[in-house]
Amino acid sequence: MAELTLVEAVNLALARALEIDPDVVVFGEDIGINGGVFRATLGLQARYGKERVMDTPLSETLIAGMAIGMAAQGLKPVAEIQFMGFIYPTLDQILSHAARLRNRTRGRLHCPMVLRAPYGGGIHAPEHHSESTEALFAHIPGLRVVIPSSPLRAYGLLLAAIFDPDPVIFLEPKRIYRMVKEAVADDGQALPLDVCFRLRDGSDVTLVTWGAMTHETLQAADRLAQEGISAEVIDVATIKPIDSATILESVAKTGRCVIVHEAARACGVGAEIAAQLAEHGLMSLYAPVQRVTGYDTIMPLFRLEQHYLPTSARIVTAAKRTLEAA
Amino acid sequence: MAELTLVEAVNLALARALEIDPDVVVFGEDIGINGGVFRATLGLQARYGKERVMDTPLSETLIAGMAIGMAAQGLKPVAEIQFMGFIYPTLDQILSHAARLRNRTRGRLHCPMVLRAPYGGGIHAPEHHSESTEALFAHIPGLRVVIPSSPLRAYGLLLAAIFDPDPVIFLEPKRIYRMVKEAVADDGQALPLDVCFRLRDGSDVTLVTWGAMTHETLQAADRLAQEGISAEVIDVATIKPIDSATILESVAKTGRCVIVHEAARACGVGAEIAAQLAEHGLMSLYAPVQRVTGYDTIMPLFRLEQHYLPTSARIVTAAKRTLEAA
Amino acid sequence: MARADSFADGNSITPPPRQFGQARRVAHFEIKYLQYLNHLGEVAEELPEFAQERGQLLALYRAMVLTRTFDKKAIALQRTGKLGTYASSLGQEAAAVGVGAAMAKQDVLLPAYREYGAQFLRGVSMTEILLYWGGDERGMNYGAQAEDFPICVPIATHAPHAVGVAYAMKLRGQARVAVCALGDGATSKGDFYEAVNIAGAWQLPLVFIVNNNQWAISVSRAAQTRAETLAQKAIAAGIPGEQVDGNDVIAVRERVAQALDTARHGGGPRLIEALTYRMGDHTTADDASRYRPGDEVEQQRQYDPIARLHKYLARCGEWSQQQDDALYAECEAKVDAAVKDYLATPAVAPESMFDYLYEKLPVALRTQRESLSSQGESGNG
Amino acid sequence: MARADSFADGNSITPPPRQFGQARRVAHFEIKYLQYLNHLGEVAEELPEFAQERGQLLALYRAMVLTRTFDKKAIALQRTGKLGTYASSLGQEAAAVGVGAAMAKQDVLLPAYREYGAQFLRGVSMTEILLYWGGDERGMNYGAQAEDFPICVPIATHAPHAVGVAYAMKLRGQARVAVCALGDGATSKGDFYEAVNIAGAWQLPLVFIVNNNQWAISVSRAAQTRAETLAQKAIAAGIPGEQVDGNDVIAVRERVAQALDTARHGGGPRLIEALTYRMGDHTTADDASRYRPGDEVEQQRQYDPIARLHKYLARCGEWSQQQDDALYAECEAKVDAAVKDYLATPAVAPESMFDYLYEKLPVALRTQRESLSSQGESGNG
Ligand SMILES: Cc1ncc(C[n+]2csc(CCOP(=O)(O)OP(=O)(O)O)c2C)c(N)n1
Ligand SMILES: Cc1ncc(C[n+]2csc(CCOP(=O)(O)OP(=O)(O)O)c2C)c(N)n1
Ligand SMILES: [Mg+2]
Ligand SMILES: [Mg+2]
Repeated sequence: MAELTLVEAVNLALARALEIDPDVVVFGEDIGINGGVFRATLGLQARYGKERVMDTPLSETLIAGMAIGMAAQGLKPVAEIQFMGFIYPTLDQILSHAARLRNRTRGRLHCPMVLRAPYGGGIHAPEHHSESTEALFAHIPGLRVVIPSSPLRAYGLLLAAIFDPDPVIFLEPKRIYRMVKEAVADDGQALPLDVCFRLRDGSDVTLVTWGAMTHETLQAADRLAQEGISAEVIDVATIKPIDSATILESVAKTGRCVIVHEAARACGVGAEIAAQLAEHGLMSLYAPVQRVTGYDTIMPLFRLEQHYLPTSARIVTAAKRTLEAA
Repeated sequence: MAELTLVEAVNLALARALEIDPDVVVFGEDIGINGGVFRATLGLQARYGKERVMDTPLSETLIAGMAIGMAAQGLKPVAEIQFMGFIYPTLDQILSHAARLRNRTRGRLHCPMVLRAPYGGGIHAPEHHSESTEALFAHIPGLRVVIPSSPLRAYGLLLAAIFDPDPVIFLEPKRIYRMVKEAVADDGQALPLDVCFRLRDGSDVTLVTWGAMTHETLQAADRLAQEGISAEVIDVATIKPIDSATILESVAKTGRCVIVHEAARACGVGAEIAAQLAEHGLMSLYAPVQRVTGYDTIMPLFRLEQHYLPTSARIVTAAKRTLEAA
Repeated sequence: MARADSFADGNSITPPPRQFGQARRVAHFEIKYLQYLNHLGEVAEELPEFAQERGQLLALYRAMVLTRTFDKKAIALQRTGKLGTYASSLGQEAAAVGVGAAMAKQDVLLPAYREYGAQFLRGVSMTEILLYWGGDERGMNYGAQAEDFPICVPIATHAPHAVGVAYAMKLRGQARVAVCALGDGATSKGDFYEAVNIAGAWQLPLVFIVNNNQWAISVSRAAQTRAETLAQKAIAAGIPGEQVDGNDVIAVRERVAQALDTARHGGGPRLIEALTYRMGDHTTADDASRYRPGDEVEQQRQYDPIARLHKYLARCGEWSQQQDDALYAECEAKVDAAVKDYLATPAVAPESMFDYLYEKLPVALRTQRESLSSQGESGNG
Repeated sequence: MARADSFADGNSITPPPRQFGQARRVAHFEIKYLQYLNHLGEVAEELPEFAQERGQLLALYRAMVLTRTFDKKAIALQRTGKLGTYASSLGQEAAAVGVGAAMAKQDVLLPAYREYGAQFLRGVSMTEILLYWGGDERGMNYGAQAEDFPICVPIATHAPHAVGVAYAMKLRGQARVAVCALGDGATSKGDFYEAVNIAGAWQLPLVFIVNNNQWAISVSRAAQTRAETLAQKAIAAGIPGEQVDGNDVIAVRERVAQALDTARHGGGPRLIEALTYRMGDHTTADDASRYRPGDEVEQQRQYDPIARLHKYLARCGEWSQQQDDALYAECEAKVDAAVKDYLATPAVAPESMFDYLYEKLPVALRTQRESLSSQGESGNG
């Protein structure tokens, strides 16, 4: 069983999908001979041919729209948007069509497509290359938005996304593309969508997060543990639809909740989680919910990005604040 | 002082702006001789000329992008998107450029543009003509999102938006375009942005809403009053950035909050408001926050739209639930 | 069309030409226009083979008459509050029927919203179209047409879908073609351009029909673009583009059939601009007299596609007034039956808005569905 | 170009042509290519007036040498960790310098990200460009260039901005022109098309420069589109389009000046495709050897824009090796000074991320700004 990074696990899942299902096609800008700018599609064109693994012209609207047409014909398109900063031209196609095709045709046509994009900051990238705007997609009915935070989950969730009969936005936290390795069995096994993953059990406070921030959050949990505070860590993974039951259950146990995300705070996905707590978990809350997030500013160019990104220190502070309040 | 409908007040504000400032230009699809499909721009081209009031080709991305270029040159463009369902191709321009121009040039260039669009359901319109996706824009740093809910506020807020030095998405609740008339003085006076409007004082429960739903919410407040329940009604008006202080203050007084919006619930703007309460208002809440919203489904075609849209009955029920919980 | 350019037909790059000389012509293009029957119903060009057969022409005629009969009825239904906003195809019947008649069953049509004439020929029922404009999603679940796309309201957004459909056909080696119909206004949108461009680059089995009815609501064809023809939009993509008289059903049928044949056999995409005219308001919610001179519409009446073919058939002595009356009566009856079905369609359950969102309703949405079921009293909180 | 079509130049609609005849040609177009100096530095075409003046040519030469010197230094800075990802303009200096030299001060440039040669001529400082790629927004606050747009990363999204800029100029009756530069890859994007189309429809003072360097990262020019030339993208918009040898600074300067002159005097927009070649990697984060044959790059060396003009100047006896050495030394010194300024630029305050978001920081954001100030310990909750 190979020890793989997250981006290698993505590559492996793509290869597995192409291997087992002739309906799978992979495309995007620079994903062919170049293997994608992060090498997520490395070697796929050589192995599966230019008909199934193809470079597109520089047309994001088209990439998304074309995937819809393919999906309606029963292909399983897996399209790459090179960076999340260039995903916005796809929004119309995703919202107006991909997410609606099944509903508007009462199931006659449906849309088993995946739109992959690396997202998030922290890699010293140029302007528009460090975006975390998952909340835009998380608001869209009919869609799934899935974010892996480890090599194993990248492999299993991507396979699940590809073989799911409905459209999935699959956001890959590029800051942790190569941060850790995990043994990943190439067994073609999908992980479940629509459920949170409990990464760590705890009893004093629930830390809820996803994507690259799981890293800082787990670090924070470690540091809290050192101070005798037991933090439960939940990786939401599917942020649309959200498995609030798991989160509510955890907070029912701990009575405290810190939500961590990299995206801007206002109307971020953290708001939805906090809202669920205010609606359905109010009586179990011992302390105000805390959100540790990016600021409601534009993600700064890289000189300041570390000031923008939540840190484990901030998470620890917020967690302690929930404990003080009690 | 003329008694005007909301759409007439929009028209009046546009005319006033064109009149007092030669830098104001108005454009969009069918806004010229046709006066816009809702007649919001009626007569403007005849009065202010084809150079300042112009029909564009059918290109929404362009409409938004062009506004940015004009704004950078010191014009005050007011662009119309015919229906919110066709606004999505503008998102890239709005998010990547309009909202960032000032920040990325450190103030050298800025973007005093307005993008107007009628939004919301309930008028028996065709597919894609009944959208309420204001949350997408409310997540974007650097942007303002403003929604009037009466003729007076339409006039005053639109003038404020046009003369604000930063970009504004101005969403017009088309269901109430002609629902009520109000006396509107054409005095060129802007209303303040970034603040909520308290439409009704109350002490038992706070009802927070915006847009066409203010109508159902005020109705609900009336019905509650008949049962001896005193509801405070807040029209958020500027949903980005949100004036949470006013909402928190009200809930500090009433201890109960019902948030009403037409948009889908998950990651809607109501989530942000509930989250603020969970963070900063927890100790004043006597009861779980309630959200009365559209479902997390696709806005159905018109046969079912009444089943989707929140009603005053639902609001009343939710308000009573907050009172039971206490 | 134009020079063999090594940039354009391979992955290798050769340097730009460097010889001495004056500004050289490196590419040239032309756009052609075709019409078979002129507006008087006279043969303007030797008729294509299919049009020598009476049966074929009559089938086209019938389809146009049915479409127009449907259209009138739909408008009447809207006026009496039994239908929502409706987009009429009055005057554009030939452009739609010609396309529908040229297509093979296994092809896929991606229509805008005025192609009823094509949709009916492909098996979409009149009842379905009425349900759609009647505000009911079931109108997009075409019972006898599994693969065609439903009507597309956000302009030109279906052009990229057509690319994906055509790609799937090509990948699977099928002898099928995707046909994407859109309006003159639609040609101003980036989606349209991106789709045409890649159809060229990838030589997809894809035919674009631009129904140039001279107006996009109140914005005239001239205001959309300075391009002399819309057919020349194809040049930007390096694919063939041409104009046909869109009110001449023979020309539409013939040129679309040609394009389909080429595309079906690996010859790549084509763009056909059908010159026609929107005789009615944009939709029932529109009032074209606000922006369009009445005499323009009057003048256009002489080019009517149905009258034209009728004249030709009559002149050939193949079609009596009696036969014509019978046809109209038959169409009326069909439309009436469809309207009856439409009006008798049982109401749709409100919960259905949850039932086709995903293949399986996510757990997270179950409570919402339940609260809708028990609505009214209990609210949707 | 092409017939006078009544659809295209007025608001009135006349019916499509109806005469008898064969498929008629209704429009035709051609694309021309121009080069003055061939790659050997020989005169391929009688030089335009400005190029008769030694001073003018030398100015172009200097600007190209400065740009290349800057480019080398920037790459070196990136390699040593003193700069972020950087996009080189190696090999494309003529296409940028020709544009910058042709533009008037009052015009507005909307660049992509390889037009340093044009930006420097317009007053953008090398320090600013370094700050930008060094991850600092202050690099877009051009001190000596108030109105030009900053570098644009999301491909082709600045084309609509150029439309707005040009519209403002036209509305105000100014004799100014907007110039939008973009790459071959950018021509596949809808934004580009929508902008070119409206520039035509509205006859805006707007010149599009397509820097066709044959690659969009790893995607070749041929893979972007089947169009034989990128210049013909203009035909879709009914505006003039042409090719120039983009490595011939004289041709670029001359044709852009012509286009500006036309546009400035109400003659409408133009699209110029400059044929050039990206000699380096896409950016410092790219490795072009993964996808591009080395011999292609080798072969392209002979077309180098700087060597070419140098040969011509030398042949004319107007430029000695000594002078050349002095020029290079002078450019090195300038670049070094800019680098020094760049490295010495004081750090930016983290709170600055709040300070240019809006004209006035909304009250709702004050707490966030404060929490950033007191960060570290207190968190940003
Ligand atoms: C993207 C988008 N923008 C605006 C609209 C509103 N709208 C509906 S039809 C129409 C005009 C379409 O013109 P054209 O493409 O010529 O088709 P026609 O209606 O003439 O058949 C407009 C602007 C829309 N449906 N979609
Ligand atoms: C909308 C968008 N999609 C993708 C990218 C990533 N990207 C950066 S440059 C580039 C290629 C651009 O090619 P071209 O327009 O030819 O310009 P060049 O880099 O060759 O100068 C791509 C795909 C981007 N910046 N913007
Ligand atoms: Mg039209
Ligand atoms: Mg390029």
